[in-house]
Amino acid sequence: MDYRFSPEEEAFRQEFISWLDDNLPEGWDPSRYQNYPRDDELAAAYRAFQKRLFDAGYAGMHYPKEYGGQGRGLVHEVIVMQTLANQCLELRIPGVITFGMAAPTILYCGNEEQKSTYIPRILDGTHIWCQGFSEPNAGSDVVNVSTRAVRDGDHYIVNGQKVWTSYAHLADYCILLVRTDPDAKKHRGLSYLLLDMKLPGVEIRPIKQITGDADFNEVYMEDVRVPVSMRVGEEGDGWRIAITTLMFERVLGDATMAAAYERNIERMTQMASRVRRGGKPVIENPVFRQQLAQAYVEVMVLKYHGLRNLSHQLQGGIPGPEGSIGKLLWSEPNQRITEAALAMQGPGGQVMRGSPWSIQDGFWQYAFLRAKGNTIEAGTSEIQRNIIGERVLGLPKDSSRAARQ
Amino acid sequence: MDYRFSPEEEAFRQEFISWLDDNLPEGWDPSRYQNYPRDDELAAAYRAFQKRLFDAGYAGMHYPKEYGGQGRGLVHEVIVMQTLANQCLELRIPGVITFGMAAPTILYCGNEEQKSTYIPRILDGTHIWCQGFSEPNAGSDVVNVSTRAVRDGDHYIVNGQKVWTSYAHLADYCILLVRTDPDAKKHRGLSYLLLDMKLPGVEIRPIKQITGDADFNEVYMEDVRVPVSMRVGEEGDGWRIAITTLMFERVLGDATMAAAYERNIERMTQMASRVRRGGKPVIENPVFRQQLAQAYVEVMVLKYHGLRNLSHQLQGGIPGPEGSIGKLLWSEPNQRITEAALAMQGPGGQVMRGSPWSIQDGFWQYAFLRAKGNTIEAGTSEIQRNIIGERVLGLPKDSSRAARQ
Amino acid sequence: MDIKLNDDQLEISRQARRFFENETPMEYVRAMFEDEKGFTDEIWGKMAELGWTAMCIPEAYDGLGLELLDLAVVLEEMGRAVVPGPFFSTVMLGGGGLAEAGSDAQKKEFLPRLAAGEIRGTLALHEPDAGGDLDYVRMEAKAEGGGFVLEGTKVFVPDAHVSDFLVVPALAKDGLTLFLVESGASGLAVSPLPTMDGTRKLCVVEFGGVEVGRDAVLAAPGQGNAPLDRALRRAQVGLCAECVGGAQKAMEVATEYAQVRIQFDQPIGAFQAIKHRCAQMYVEVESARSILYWAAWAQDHAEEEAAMAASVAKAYCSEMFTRTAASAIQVLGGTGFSWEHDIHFYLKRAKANEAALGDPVYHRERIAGLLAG
Amino acid sequence: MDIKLNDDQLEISRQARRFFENETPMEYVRAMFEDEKGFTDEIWGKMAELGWTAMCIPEAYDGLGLELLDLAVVLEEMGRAVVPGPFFSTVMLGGGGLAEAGSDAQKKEFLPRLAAGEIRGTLALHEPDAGGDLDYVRMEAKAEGGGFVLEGTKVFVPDAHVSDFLVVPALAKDGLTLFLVESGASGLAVSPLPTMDGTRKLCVVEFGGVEVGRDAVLAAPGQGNAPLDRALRRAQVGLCAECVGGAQKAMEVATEYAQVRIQFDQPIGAFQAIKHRCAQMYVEVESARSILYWAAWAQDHAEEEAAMAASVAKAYCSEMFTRTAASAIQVLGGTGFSWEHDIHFYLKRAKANEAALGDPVYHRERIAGLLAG
Repeated sequence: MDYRFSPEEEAFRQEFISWLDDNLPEGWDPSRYQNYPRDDELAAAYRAFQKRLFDAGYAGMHYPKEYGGQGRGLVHEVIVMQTLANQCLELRIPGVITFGMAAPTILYCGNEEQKSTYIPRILDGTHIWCQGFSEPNAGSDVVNVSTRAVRDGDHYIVNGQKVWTSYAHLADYCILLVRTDPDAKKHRGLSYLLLDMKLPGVEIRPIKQITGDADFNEVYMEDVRVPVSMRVGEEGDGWRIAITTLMFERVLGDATMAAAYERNIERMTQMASRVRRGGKPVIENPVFRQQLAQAYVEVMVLKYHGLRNLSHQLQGGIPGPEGSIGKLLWSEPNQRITEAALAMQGPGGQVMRGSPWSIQDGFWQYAFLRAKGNTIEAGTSEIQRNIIGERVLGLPKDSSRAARQ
Repeated sequence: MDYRFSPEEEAFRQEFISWLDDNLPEGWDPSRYQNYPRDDELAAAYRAFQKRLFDAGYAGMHYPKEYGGQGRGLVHEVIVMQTLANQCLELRIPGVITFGMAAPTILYCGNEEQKSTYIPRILDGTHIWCQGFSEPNAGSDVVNVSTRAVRDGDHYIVNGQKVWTSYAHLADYCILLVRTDPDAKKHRGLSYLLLDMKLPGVEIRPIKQITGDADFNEVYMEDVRVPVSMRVGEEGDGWRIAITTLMFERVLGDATMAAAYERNIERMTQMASRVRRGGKPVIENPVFRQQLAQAYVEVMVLKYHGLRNLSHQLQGGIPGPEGSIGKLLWSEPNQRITEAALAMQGPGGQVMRGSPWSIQDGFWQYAFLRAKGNTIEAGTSEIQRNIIGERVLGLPKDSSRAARQ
Repeated sequence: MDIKLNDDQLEISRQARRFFENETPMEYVRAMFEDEKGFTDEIWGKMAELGWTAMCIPEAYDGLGLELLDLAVVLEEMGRAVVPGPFFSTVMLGGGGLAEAGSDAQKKEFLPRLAAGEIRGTLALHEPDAGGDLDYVRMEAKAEGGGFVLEGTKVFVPDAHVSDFLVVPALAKDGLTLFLVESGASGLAVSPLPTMDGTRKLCVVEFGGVEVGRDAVLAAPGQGNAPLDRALRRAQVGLCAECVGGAQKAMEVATEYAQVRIQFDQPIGAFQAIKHRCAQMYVEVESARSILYWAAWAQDHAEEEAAMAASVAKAYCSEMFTRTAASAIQVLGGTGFSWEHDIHFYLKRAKANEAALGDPVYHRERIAGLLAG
Repeated sequence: MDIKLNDDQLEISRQARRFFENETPMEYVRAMFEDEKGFTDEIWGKMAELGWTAMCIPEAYDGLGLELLDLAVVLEEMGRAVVPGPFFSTVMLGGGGLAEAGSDAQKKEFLPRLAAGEIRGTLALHEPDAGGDLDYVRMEAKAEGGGFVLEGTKVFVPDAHVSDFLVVPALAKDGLTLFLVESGASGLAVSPLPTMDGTRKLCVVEFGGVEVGRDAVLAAPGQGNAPLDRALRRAQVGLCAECVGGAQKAMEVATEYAQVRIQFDQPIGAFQAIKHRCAQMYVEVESARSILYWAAWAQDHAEEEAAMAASVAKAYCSEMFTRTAASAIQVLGGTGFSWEHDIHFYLKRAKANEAALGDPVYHRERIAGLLAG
């Protein structure tokens, strides 16, 4: 067993760290939790920074060279992702769907034309993608898609509504799950389209979240004409594509979260050293020391469980439903960790960013509120535990869901 | 609003406390958690002490005088129960089913002969009762009773097996749920019998629990002839009798538990003052102070929620499914409280009773293990939450259970 | 023994619920959440007219002389409707501090006007290094001339920006002393903070050598602890009433949603993961209500258990509200995470209430101290 | 990066599982739970024959010179089968202490016999006032003549009743010192304690003026901390391996029961309350295994993170085992509460492991210390 990177990998990591030192955007301030409070600025910064990564040979480490990638292994990708998550997570946020879902789907399931058209423009920061899976009546019941795509010659006419489409207002394209066969059983009638967000009939309405930001959107589609050439895979194959390609990229997501959370523990430790309670630094209080330690323990669980999965996959292991563990390990602890951080601050934990009395620029206040979405987005905790219970442990479905199959 | 007893009630309480001071069994040692480690000794002590209560006019405070009771109100009963729970809970244990289930069922649903025969002998300590509801395949699914009672003239011939029959080996009688009509829907074919444990064909086998004690039993019945006169209510009425009569006595159970737990908090506080950690009394450690306080908070919740329910019932309120709260409030906190007590003791928490190194005579070690049954016995926590979700909040049954109705 | 609301209290409760439904609907809450002042004079006036500002003020000072429990009934409904504005600060903190610590003359001067809703007050307790610890007061009150000079900073002072007076604990030579500082005092600077819960504004109050006369001393030098403690205990219980009302509403919202939201062809409330979550909310809300009633009653009728009851209630009810609001969001799913849905106002109020007036860690430490004797 | 058991380790694991299934079935565990000695010489001999007592002893002392992870694989299987007896004490505590602190001569004298299974040893660390705090050692070692005199009491010493030697931390004039005390030493009294987990006996060891020579000093006076710490860390990780194995078994037992136990006409595993409970067990067991591997690897290969890893593992794995065993009992219902079912042995071992070698509160405090720097 070996937890270390190989000497070559470690050298690459050091090289990338020092490259990054010199190449963060001008004026980048690591002490702020948001360098770009405005979404359009953030998107612009993302595109510019991604271009810089691309030009320097750090974009798409594990993507084939023919599509603009570096043709290296998953480890190199992890090294880049973790370093970025640790140093400048904010700059990665507009690319979460783009790299986490759109690019791998196109790479693994797209045709040659789709691959050569879209992947290079993802890697060089030209395109941002969003995801159109959720609908008002298709939340946890993901297959309950009612957005219709009706074939009309070499186009589909798409009508329907998607919700919780993150960064749709900044995105150039959308990966879209649509119903092409209303008569087939729920998951069989779905197809997977690539949607140009600038097509006529696409309307975007922002959804403001409890944080006060509007990272998500509703996307309305009215008679949108999508070329058939923009379909990924066969008609009716949408569901399979949607669930399988994602699993391969999950280890990258888990590694990214672990790196970001390790950074948060450093942040929490600093905070606890500065914030006082009863006149003394919180970090001297045994009760809160327990909370800090517990937060660290949970982050280590995420980190080392993630590395073990990654190693499994590096050695050719096929990721399966047990990947649901990772989702639970980053979502639920994040709620506990951000709660603990607010608790350490006492009534000072009420102050949001923008005041001399803000603690760490209001990072934890935002993080606490944002974390409430973690157990809902990307498959609720309840759904993850269903998956583990049924697909890993082999427990029976409840009779109502069993009856649908 | 008033939380105080009336002057008359308070006077009664003081009178009972001082009576109790003089009337506890000879050699009673309140510092031991078990004065009678042997079941037969405990049963004998229970009977003798109950007789003493009866003779002094403290047995069955709220039972009618004609059946040997005192004809007073529920408050007086609560006062007696709470005082006993606080001072000598051990002496009450063999009577839990007798007073909690058998006596009220006979009183509210029995006929005149049953009432005048059995209630006086319960109140004076002559009879101990046990409960035969659970069966190997009727755990949470309580109505799945398969013990059969077939009518044969003025007798029923009973065949079947009961499990988790507490104190059956000490009991004189058993309240027994049997199936008299195998064709009726599950809960409709049940009847309620009073079983003399000395009848031929009744066999008792002890079940040893994780504590090492054997408070529970399996009861096997083979062609046991139970007179029809021993049936409570009508044939087929067993389920209704089983669930409704209990609710009225629940407030007494909750009040008893609250009094016992308050005593346990005192015990925990003493323990934390004596046991040391890193050379200093545990009670000086802020982390364990939080745990002690949290334990106290949970006991106060049980106490004051119980009093509120009691008051509601004193004023003519009908207890309903929300009584499930009380079950959850004594079972789950007890697991947390006993865990906390062991945690305070560090590795010393491993020592059971019977050693100079035992802490508080091994009380918490026994309590910790015993508490693991609390969320299972008398309706699991899962069942209680089903009841609250469905019968209090009106949420739908899951489809499989709905289909059975 | 008689543990239920009496007919008067039930009527107060009904009246309050009607009032808040009609007068402070969620549109009002949303507007005030973003508003700098945080309430309208119109609503304030109506609340005073209903007598709510006068409830716990003795009749001798033109109040109604009611019990804390009567007021708690109103506060429960205010919590249910996350009503914004300085009612709590004025009645429980400014008014409470004055009522517990003031001399007859001081009470005569201020309480009748407070009862009538003409003036507002608050309590400037927290100092920057106090954190969640309520006992940490270090601001010095220097005796000078016949009076005192206050120098220092108080933080997280609720509604100071719209208060006419502040009750200010500070250390004089003889120990903890309470001062009444009018908001026009020279050297006093109030600035609002950007807080998570916009329905109860918190301010920083800077005392740049604020001079006050002898007549501004509420509790005699060194005698501040007992009345401050009594006022805080009552306020803590008041906050618990808000928590119970807010959590009740969050539970109802989640349960209703669980009945109508269909996934996998059935209401999500049929799934145990959701059903048991709703059941747990119900268990905890009812438990908290039982503790609240006891704690409110004890403040007026059982001095020997009043401190314990207030801390038990504050530790339990405030954490319960946070858990329940967060749990409701989970039941509501994406909907609950949107600004458009009202539930987030409950989560934010819950966190504010948890941190205010001694956080749960503080109160558990206090409980342990009382138990350890 | 290569984070998986290698083929040798997998083979060790399979061999160990087979051995425990055949040689130490639950009937053996039950008998030894009640037995005063707690194991049979036959089983002990067979385990030594398989080389398990020799695994982590350097080849220079007739050991196999394997890594902690190799041994952890065996310990995981021992945990899975709640194997009773002094294997852990001998290998991780007595052997570990000796290997870390002993001189070459001392190791030459004891380790080959320990590797061969001929002698057993343990660690007498805890003192009556220590509680869960591992750092509290106050027993004095008085220099006298050429040696030392030990006077005092050590408690909760695993398997001292069947040990040939004890590693004993005590305070000499120069600071913490480790002594090797042979069990025949005059003035030494060992008495077993009635403990919850009968599969690992704990003893009280009284030192009534035990005289030891200079050659009994393992670590030089004042130099005891570092080797003791290293030995403890390795032992903590070893305990975590047991926890993971035990929890894995508890999870499997619960899950299998959930598949076959019918209530309301369906397997109880179809109900989310049960299904999600089982899923949570799986999540935690796999999480713990990931932490265990890291911690075991770090002891041999990454000194800079070895202390942190051991404390993270001990805090997480031991609490996880307790939670999982308790959760399994809940799934099993009444069956799980009976002595007849085996699950209670797992709960008891879990609580014993949680309390042993620094409890979770101790390890979290240690983690905080390492983080705070």
